[in-house]
This record gives sequence, structure tokens and C-alpha cells, in this order.
Amino acid sequence: MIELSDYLVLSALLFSIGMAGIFLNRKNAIVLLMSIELILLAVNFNFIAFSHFLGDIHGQVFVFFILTVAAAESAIGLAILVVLFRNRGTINVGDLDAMRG
Amino acid sequence: MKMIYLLIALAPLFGAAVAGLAGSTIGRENAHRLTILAVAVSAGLSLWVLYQHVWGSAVTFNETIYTWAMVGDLRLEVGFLVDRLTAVMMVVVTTVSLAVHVYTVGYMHDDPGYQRFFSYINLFTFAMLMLVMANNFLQLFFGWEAVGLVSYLLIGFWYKKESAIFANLKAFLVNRVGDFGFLLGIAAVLFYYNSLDYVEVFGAARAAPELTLSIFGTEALVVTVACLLLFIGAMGKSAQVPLHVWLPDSMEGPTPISALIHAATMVTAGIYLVARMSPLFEFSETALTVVLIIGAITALFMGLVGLVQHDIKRVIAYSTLSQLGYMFVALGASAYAAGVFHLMTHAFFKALLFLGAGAIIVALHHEQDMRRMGNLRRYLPITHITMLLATLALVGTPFFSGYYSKDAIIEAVHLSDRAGAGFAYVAVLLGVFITSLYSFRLYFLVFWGEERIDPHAREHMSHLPRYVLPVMQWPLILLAIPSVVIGYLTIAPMLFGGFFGEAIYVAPANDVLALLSEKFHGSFAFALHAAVNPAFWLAVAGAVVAWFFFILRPSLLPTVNERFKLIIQVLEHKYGFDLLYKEGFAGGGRLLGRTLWRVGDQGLIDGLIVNGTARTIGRLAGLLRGAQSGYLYHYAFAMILGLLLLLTVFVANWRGWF
Amino acid sequence: MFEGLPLLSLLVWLPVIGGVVVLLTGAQNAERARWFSLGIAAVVFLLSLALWQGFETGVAGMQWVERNVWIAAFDIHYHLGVDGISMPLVVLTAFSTLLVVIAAWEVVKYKPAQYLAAFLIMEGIMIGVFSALDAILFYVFFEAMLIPMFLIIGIWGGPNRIYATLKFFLYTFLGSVMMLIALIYLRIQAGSFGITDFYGLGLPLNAQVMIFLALLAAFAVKVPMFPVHTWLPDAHVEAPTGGSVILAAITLKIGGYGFLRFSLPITPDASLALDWLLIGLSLIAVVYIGLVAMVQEDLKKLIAYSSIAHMGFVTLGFFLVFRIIAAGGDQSGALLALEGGMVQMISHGFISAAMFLSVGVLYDRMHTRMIADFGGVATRMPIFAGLFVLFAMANAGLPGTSGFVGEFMVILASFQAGFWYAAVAALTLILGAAYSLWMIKRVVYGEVKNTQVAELEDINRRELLLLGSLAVIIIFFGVYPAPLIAVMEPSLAALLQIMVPTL
Amino acid sequence: MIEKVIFYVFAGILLAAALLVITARNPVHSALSLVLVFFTSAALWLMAEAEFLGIALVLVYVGAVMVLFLFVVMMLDINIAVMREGFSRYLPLGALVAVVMVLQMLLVIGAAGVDFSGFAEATNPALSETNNIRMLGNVLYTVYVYPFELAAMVLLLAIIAAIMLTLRRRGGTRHQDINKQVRTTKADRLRMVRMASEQKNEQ
Repeated sequence: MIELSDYLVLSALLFSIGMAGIFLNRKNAIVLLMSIELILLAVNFNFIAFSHFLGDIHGQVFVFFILTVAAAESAIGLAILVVLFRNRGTINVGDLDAMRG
Repeated sequence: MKMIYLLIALAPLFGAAVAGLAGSTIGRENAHRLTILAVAVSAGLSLWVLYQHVWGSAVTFNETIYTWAMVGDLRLEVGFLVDRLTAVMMVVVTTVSLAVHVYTVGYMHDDPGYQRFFSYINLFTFAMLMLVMANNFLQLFFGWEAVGLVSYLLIGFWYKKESAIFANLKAFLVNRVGDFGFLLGIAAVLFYYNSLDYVEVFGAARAAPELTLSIFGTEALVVTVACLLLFIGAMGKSAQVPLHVWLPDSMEGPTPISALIHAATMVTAGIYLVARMSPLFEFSETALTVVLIIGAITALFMGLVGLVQHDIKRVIAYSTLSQLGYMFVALGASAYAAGVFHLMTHAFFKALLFLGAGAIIVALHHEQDMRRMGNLRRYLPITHITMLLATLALVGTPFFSGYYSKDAIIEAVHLSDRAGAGFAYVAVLLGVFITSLYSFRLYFLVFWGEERIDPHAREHMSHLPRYVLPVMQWPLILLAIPSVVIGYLTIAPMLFGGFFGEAIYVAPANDVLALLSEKFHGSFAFALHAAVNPAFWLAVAGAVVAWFFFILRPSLLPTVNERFKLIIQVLEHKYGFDLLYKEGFAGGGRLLGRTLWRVGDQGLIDGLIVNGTARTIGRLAGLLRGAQSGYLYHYAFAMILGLLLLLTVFVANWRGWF
Repeated sequence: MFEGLPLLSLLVWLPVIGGVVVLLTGAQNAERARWFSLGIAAVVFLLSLALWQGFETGVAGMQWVERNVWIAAFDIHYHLGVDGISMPLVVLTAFSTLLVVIAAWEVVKYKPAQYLAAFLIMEGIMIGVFSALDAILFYVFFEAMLIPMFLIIGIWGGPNRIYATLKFFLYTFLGSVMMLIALIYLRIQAGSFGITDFYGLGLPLNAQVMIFLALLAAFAVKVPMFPVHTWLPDAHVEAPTGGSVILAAITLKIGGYGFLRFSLPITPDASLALDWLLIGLSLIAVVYIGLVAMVQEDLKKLIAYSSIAHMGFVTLGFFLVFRIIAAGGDQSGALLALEGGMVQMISHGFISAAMFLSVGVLYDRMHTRMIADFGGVATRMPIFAGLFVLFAMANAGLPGTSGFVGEFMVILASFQAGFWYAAVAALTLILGAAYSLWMIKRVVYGEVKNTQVAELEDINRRELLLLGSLAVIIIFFGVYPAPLIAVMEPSLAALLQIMVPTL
Repeated sequence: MIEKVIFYVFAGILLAAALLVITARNPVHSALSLVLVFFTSAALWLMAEAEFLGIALVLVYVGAVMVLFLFVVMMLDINIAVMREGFSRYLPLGALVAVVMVLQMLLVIGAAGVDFSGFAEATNPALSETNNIRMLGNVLYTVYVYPFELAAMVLLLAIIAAIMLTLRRRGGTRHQDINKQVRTTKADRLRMVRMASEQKNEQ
């Protein structure tokens, strides 16, 4: 039988991969966004796993909302990327330092 | 009676308000008509009041007009106290004021500020009446400051003249120094006697004359402290050393003002104050000694300064200072009546002198320097005669008013056994000589000798149909009459007849006038007594010396000046008071203010604390700013590290590692 | 006729709503905004007179009380009421705002509607401060007051306005945050946010001292007392005329009012223990600030410093009470001090308003406030000169003007605390005259200094109305202060009873 | 047992694809790997009886979001070389952080304070017997109706924001402003010019 810990370990690994992705692809905004998707997915895994093993539907509702927000987030994020590219000709995060104090 | 007193006080106020607020509407003619009418009403009623008090059935009036404020049980009121002392003062104030009003019509006839001037002098009359008619310290202080205000406004009447506006500021500030003491004196009176009403205060003081307070680490009589503080106020207003410096400068104002305010009335407020406060001063030997000595110093040394002045008005101003000193000497010797008596006679002849000087000044087209006068008796006969009469009265010629009052003072001091009375006696005797010297110096320089008139002024004189307008002559003549005769007529009742009754209290032990009265055998005999009186001979000596140097042998003057160069320089610098005040106090105050501002406010508080805090925070923020690189991955990295740290903490917690 | 009306609520909210209406509608039509604002200000002033007329003199307690639940969860009430301490201040506020609206008439050209709206809203808030009886309500008004003033100085101010506004804001804000802590502590102790419930709690001395210091931080900045006064000259210099008038006439009074409403009755023991500090600072304010005022070269700075010196008399009067009692004084003496301080507040409201309006008159014509740029103004502007001299005299405490009454009473009272208190306080006679009249000498008198002065025009009818009405009031209260004192006496006597129960 | 095998297979693909997402040189490859990640996740969710969400993941993410990603990636001309700067330099650190994190999270699972024994009974009969979508709907439209509405608003906002952000008004494009046309007056069309007659200033 699949156990809860299986899901949790999988989720942990996925989360760490996402985290490492942020680390490694420090300059590429698109891959950064994808890494964030991975991290969110890892979280969703946990919700679904607990929901399944506790027999509680509410966890899935949360996943539903997370999906919604994540979709909105990536839509806006990508839109910003497009605008950014149009204005600056690059999406290199290393070139974006307008917020430097 | 209440209505009459109210009318006396308020009529000039009304005149002042109308002339001041609607001056341009009603025009010049109406302005002076109205204001003169107002003062005439006051003067007429004042004379009637005096008549009622002296010969009629009037009793001392002491009533509240309205309650100014109630604080707890303390009533602060505005009210009138009218007794014989007040009545005399009212008459002096209103009659001199009336004369000056009339005179002003001529003196200011071509001045653009005509209505304003009449408004001011009417207001002054009101303020002065409020001062003398007060029945409590609050109202006294009101009048006290109000006359100061009008004096300020009038000295600076020609506000374009730099010297005038310097003089009025100086006058007000020096007066304020006096008022500083005066107000503290009132506070002391209120604290220890629990009232501001004269009668209640005097009663309380009499009930507890031994009350003490600790000050400067020692115990002092309350009454002494209060009297000294009040006397500081009197010193300011009556220009006694060392608060005298404003009075000579106040001559920058129009001459009618010098006559009215700075000779006859306002400056005598201090005399009136001490006389009115006699029930307090009598309990303080110390205070009276101070009054005596300050008065004596002023009488002698200010007269000396008058010797070296060239400005005709300043000579008279120094003479005023000196005569005020005489009055204080009288008060200090407990001869209050003599002080008030001299106040009255002095008011008339000094006002006359000033108005005469004003007539000369106008005739010479605003020339005040005596070195550019001379032989004016040819052009200004009436002025000459009246001024001669005033001069004679001032120096103390027998039968003239000044003789009676001044001689009474000298005799009173002579008889007094108060500490300092010996010094004061010498000072006032020498003062007689000095008075005579500078008075006749003025007289000879102006009316005799060679003509030294400026061509410009001479041309102005030739334009005038008569050198003096009649409207200016009549006041001279009218003032000349009391200047001559009032002393002869009133000395007996005022000094020796118990005239002032309850108004002036003299402790029996101090009553020098009572001693004097034993020698007094009528006015005529008193005048004849001059022959054996050193004062008279000193005055004659002064006149002779003046005649010698200014008429007979003017060529000797430079030699004398050379011989006494040092003394004359000291006198010309007025003993350095002006320098000390201007550079020391005013300059020092400004320097201190600037230092406090620059160092305290701008340097320490703003620079160090306020802006310093801002700077420190700014610097800290600058340090923290480095962390804000603006790069996304730096933030992400920081976030992940933080997450890792948190995770470590939680895990360690769950695993029970620590 | 107003008995049934919630008069205080009207006084608070009518100007606020009026201000919002002006703000929303007036941007296009400045003329309409002016008339509307004038109408609102006039109605509020009339209502404040109705408040006075309906006020029962001789009653110590709160009148015109309104009390409704505001935030039930925290036991916060919408609780308004006035006593003899706050009622005159409410009237003063309404009057000053009316003056400001008239003063702005044709002078303010940049966004006039917003300017007037800011003042109307400010008026409502300030009346709220004076009439709030719930600590939180007070605090809300107290803080809200900063906003319009911040905007007034920041938008219509002079060249250095940013520095001035920041300084003003931070100074006052720092102080009031401390107060909030104290109020919350008091709420816990008293079980209610009602200000009067804080009285007589019998807190231990160290707690009282902490509260006192926290309140002091708020009120001392407002007054302002030495050494937290430096925001005031800067704020005044940069503020537009109306801002200066309100700042000097009303907001400074809130500090003094705070002492009367909070510090003295809530922490009487701490006030007693620390009165040396307050008296010392007050006397420093009188002398030090007086000297500093003398050497100012900017008219507004000079008047601002003189305001600080005059407010020194207010705090001096308030905190002398304990010394007077200790020196064997009776109730009259203590009342003399308290009422002197209070009268000084009211009178300073009129006089400083008059002074700042006068400077505004000059500034509108010359666009400078430097004393050195003036000279000989009297030649060209005789009517103005007369009024200005009168106001300067009132500022110097001349008897017969309202400026005298408070100073006189406080000096008389301070003598009862000790000779030296009075001696130092009375130095104001000299210093006040020195800075006021030296200023007059340089500005009003003298030869016409330059061509700008030579082209000055005398005040118009509108300005005459403003300055003239102030002159009349100043003289009236100088000659007959009894009605003013009668209004405040019962409340102050009650306050005294709380401060010194043994009396 | 078969379930376990399937789980591990899918989990393996998932992790491999995830690794590829973050390491792929070309963003297009990353995006496509992410698609694979989502597919395998959906499969695993189905195994956990979250059928609706599994399907939704495929439909929404793979169908919409990932297409968007691909669009963007392909549309923008990205200099991959610059993007990869520092990849190898940070690889050890990134790996270390990831490993540490994984280890720590695994430690949580075995921690004393966290008891997973209650989850031993794997399935909740109630959950497996009824229709997953019905159950979700039951909760979503009752208890969570307001958050649901809010979520809708969020999506709407995202749409508007995305459109507004990317909408471009080029200068120089000609378009018709009817409002202006209607309100035009004579003065707008005709301009009177008064000129001084020109004449050479002859010396």
C-alpha cells in the first residue's frame, strides 16, 4: 500500500528541487516562475495526501484555491515578463536593479 | 458725585476716541474744539471738585465703578478714590493739560498729524486721571502703564525721526524696568495684605507693621520690601537715578508734550505714588532713606548735567530731573505735603518754561540749539517776560511759587533726622546754586547777549506776522499767574494746615513739617526769611555767576571749559549711563539673545538633538540600504536561508535536539 | 432655544462636513467655495456663541453632554461635553476659523477651495479635541488635527516647507504616541475610557510619574515648552497666514488644555513631585525665549518665539499652584495662578492671531517677512500702523489689553509661591516690551525704507474688519475680563479640589 | 503491491522531469518537462482519489498555463547563454541547500512529536465511496462560497491585469475619435493669422 510518508517524501523532494531551481536559475525569470510552480505543486501534494489519508475533503478545496491563485499569478507574472522584455529587451533578472536602495 | 468723577475721567477718553478714530472725518478744527472742550470739562469739574473738598462739604469719595474680575475671594475692581490729594492732582493735571491743549493749536498748526496729536494728549489726560483717581493698585498700574504708552506714542510722534523713535523705545523700556519693580511691589502687597484696595492695604499694613519675609537669605520687613519695589516703579516713571536716562531723550517729542507729560504731570506720578503710599512708607525707615538718597543724588547730579547742555529743551529736562529729585527728597524726609506742594508749583512753572521754549523753537523754525539764539527778548517780548517769571520761580526767588515749595523742602530736610538727611541737605543746597546757574545760563544765552541766529531761522521769523501766535501766548500768560502766586497763596494751608487730612499719613515721630510749622508765621514772613537763608544767597550767587560768564565776560568761558575739561566731559557723557545701558544692557541683551538662539536653539536643540536624530537615523538607514541590492535572487536567497533556518529550528524542536 | 440640539456634535461635524463639501465642489468655482466656507464658518461661530449663551456659568461640571457607544468592543464612547475650561476655547476656535476664512478671501490664489476646506475640517477636529470626554475620542481628534495642518503648511507654505512640516509632524507625533500608551494604561486602571473616570484613581506615585511624563511628552510639544519648541518657529515661518493664526491661536492651546484636562487632575501627585521641572522650563521659556525673540530678523519667527514665551506663562500658572499652596497661599492665590494661565491662553489666542494677521497683511503686499526690509510703514499705512502698534502693545502686556490680564494674574500668583518666581516671571515686562517694540520701531516707524514700502497701500475694508474686530476684543477683555473669568472659575476651582484635596 | 509500483514509477518520472525543469539549457525544454511533471502529478493525484483536481491540473495547467509559458518562451528572444551565467557556480550550493532541506523534512516525518500512526488506515471509506466531484462541490458552494467568489474575482483581475499590462498603444497609429469629431467647431478648423506685411528694412 502507498503510505502517507511516500507522498510526503515525494513532496519534500519536489519542494527541494523547486528550491534548488530558484538557486540555480538565478537569472532566468521564466525558469524562476517554473520553479515556483514546482514548489506550489509540492505543497498541493501534501494537501492532497493529507486529505486522502484523513478522509477530509477540505484539503482538496485548498488545493483548488491554490491552483486558482497560482494560475492568476503565472498569468500576471508572464504578462509582466512580456512588458519587461518589451521595455528593456531582456528578462535577465541580473539587469533588474531599479529597487536598489 | 460718582457721575461727576466719571465724567471728569471719561470726557477726555471720549475726545481721544473721536479725534483718534474719526479724526480725518471731523477735520482739524473740530478735532481741537472737541478735545479742548473735553479737557475743559474735566478741568472745570476738577476745580469744582477741589473747591467742594476744600471749602465745600465733599467728603472723601471711595467707590467701586465696576468689578474687573473676581478670583476666588479676591475682588479686582476699578474704582475712584477722591480726597484732597487726588483733587489737587486732578486740578494740576487738567489745568496744565488744558493750557497745553490750547497752546498746541498754535504749536502744531502746520503738522499733518494734528488730529492724532490731540487724540493722544486727550488720551493722556484720561490715563493720568485714571492714575491719580485710582482707589486700588490694579487701576493705578493701568494708569501707570497707560501714561507710559501715551508718552511712548508722543515721544515718537514724529515717527520718521530716527532719534525720536529711538527715544520713545528707550523711554518705554526704561519705564518697563521701573514697572518690573512696581508690579512685584503690587504682588507683594497682594500677598501680604490680601487686597489691592488702598484702604484695605493701608489698614492691613498698619495692623501688622512688623510682618517680615525672607529674601536674599535675610529677614526683611514686608513693608520695606514692598515700598522699595513700588519705589523702583516710581524711579522709572519719575526718572530718578539710575532710571533717569529716558527723560532727556524724551525731548525728541513735540514741545507741548515735554511740558505736559515730561515736566508737569506724568513724571510726577512717582511723587504722587509715594505720597499716596505714605501709610506704607511711613512704616519703613529704610525705604524712606532710599527715597531720600536717590532723590538727593538726582537733584544734585542731574542739575550738573544741565549745565553743559546746549539744547534748550534738554536743559529744562535736566532741570526737571533735578526738581523731581527735590520732590523725592521731600518725600524721603516724610514731608509728603512739601513734595506734593513742590509738584504743584513745579508743574506750573516748568510747563511754562517748556511752553516758552516751544514758542522760541517755533519762532526760530525748529531751532533748539541755544548757541544759535541770543537777544531774543527783542522779538519775543511776552515769551521773554513769562520765561523770566518761570525762571525766577524755578530758582526760588522769594514770593515766587518755587521759593515756597523748594525752601520748604530744604528746611524739612534740614530738620529731618533720617539717615542720609545730612547728605541730602548738602545736595539740595548745592542744587539750588546749580539750578540758578543753569537757569540763568539758559535765560541769558537765549534772551540776552549777541544775536547768533541762523540766517535761515531769521528769514523764517521775518515771514511771521508776529513771532508767536496768540493762541500760544495765552497759555503762557495764564500759566505765568499761578507760577508766580500759587506758592504765596497756598503754602500755609497745604503744608501746615493739615490740608491733606487722611490722604497722607505721617508718623508723629517723622513729622518734620510739624516742626517746620513752628517757625512758620505766614507766607510773607516766610519770604522775608530768605535774607537769612543760605539757599537764597546760593541762588543769587548762581545768578551772578551766570551773569558774569554769559553777559559780562563771555570770553572767559573757553578758559573755564579748558580748566574743568575732565569734569565737563564727564557731564557731557552724562556720567556714562547711556553708554552703559546702550552697550551694556541693550547690547548685552541682544548679544545674549543671539548667543542663546544660535548656540541653544539652532546649535544644541535643532542641530544636535532634532536634526542630529534625523542624521543618525539617516546614517543607519544608509548602512541598511546596502542590503537592498535590488536583485531578485538576493532576496530569494535570503528568503531560502531564512526558511532553512526556521525549518532547522522546528525540526530540532520536534526531534528534541535541544 | 438650542437646548434640544446636540450642539457640540453640530459644532464638530458641521465644519467637517462643510469642509468636505467645499473640497468636493469648490475646485471649479473658487468664489462659491469662499462664500460657502464663510457661511459655514459664520454658522459655526454663531453656534459657538449659542453654546456660550446656553452655558450655565457657575456650574463646575460638564454641560451639553452627549454620550453614545462608538466601539462597543473596547468600551469606547462618542462622549462630548464642555466645562468652563473648554467652552471658551471652543468659542475661540470658531472665531479664529472665521477670521482665517475672511483673511484668505482674495489672498490665497492657489487652490483656494482646498485651503478653506482644510481649515474648516481643522476647525471641526479642534472643537472635537476640546469637547471630547472619551480618551480615545480625544486621541483620535488630537492626532487627526495633524493632518490638515500638515497639508496646510506643506501645500501653501513657504520655500522651506518640507523641512518645517516634517519637523512639525514628527515632533508632535512622537509626543502623542507616548500619550496613547498612558491612556491605555489608564483605561486598564480605571475600567473605562472616560476622561473624568481617570480622575482621583489614587495611583501610586511611580505610576503617576510615568503617566505624567508620557502626557508631558504630548502636551509639552504642543504648548510648546522649552526645549521642545524649535518646531514652532519653523512651522510658523513656512505656514501661510491662516496656518500661523490657527497654529498660534488654537493648537498651542491644546497643549495647555491637555495639562488642565489630563496631567493635573489625573496625576496630581506626580505634578506635585515634578512641578520644579515644569516651573523651571516655564521660566526658561519666559526669559530665554524672550531674549531669543528679541534678536530675530524674521517677523514671523519673532512672533513665534514671543508665543512660546507667552505660553510659558500658561504653564507657569498651572504648575505654580502647588508652590503657592506650599508657601501658605490660600485658594484665591492658587486660583489666581490657574485662571491667570487660562486667561493668558485665551488672550494669546486673540493677540497672536492679530499679530500673525498683521504680518500677513504686510507679507501680502511686500512678499517678505524680513524686518530689515521694512521701515516707515506708518507713513504709507497709518491705520494699519495704529492697529499693529496696539497689538504689539498687547503682546507686551499693556494694561487695558487682554495680554495684560493673564500675565498680571500669573505674576501676582507667582509672588505667592516665592519672590524669585515672580521676579523672573516679571522680566517679561521688560523683555516683552523689548522685542515687541523694537520690532515696531524697525517696521512701523522711521523713514520710508525703500521703494517697495513707498508703494504700500493701507489696509482695505476686509482687513480692517479682521484686525478691528480683534482689536475690539483685545481691549474689551483687557478692560473687563470678569465674564471670561466667571465662566472658567467653577471648573478651575473643581480642578483645584482634585489637585489639592486638602484645600 | 501493483499500486506501489505504479506510484514509484510515476514518482520517479516526476522527480526526473522536475530535475530537468531546473537544469535544462533551453527554457523550452524546461517548460515541456514541466508539462510532464504536471501529467505525472495528475496521475498520482488520481491515485490519491483526488480525481477532480487531477483532471483540473491537466486541463488548467497543462492546457492553459503551460501553453502560456511556451508562448512566452518562444515569443521572447532570450539569450540563453547569459541566463545560464553562474549556473555551475551555484550548483554545489543549490544542491547542498536542497539536500539539507530534504533531510530535515524527512526528519520531521520520523520525529517523535509528529505521529503518523493514525494515518495507517490508508483510505477513508466515506471518501472513496462517494463521488469526489460531488463532495467537492458540496463544500465549495456552501462553506466556501465566498472564498470561491473571491477566487473568481482573482482570476478576473488576473485577466484584466494581464491584458492591461501587455496592451500596447503604438504612437502614430491612426484612429477615429468620434466624440472629438462631433464636438468640433469652426474655430478648430480655421485659424486666422494676422501678419505684418513683410518688408525689408532698407538701410
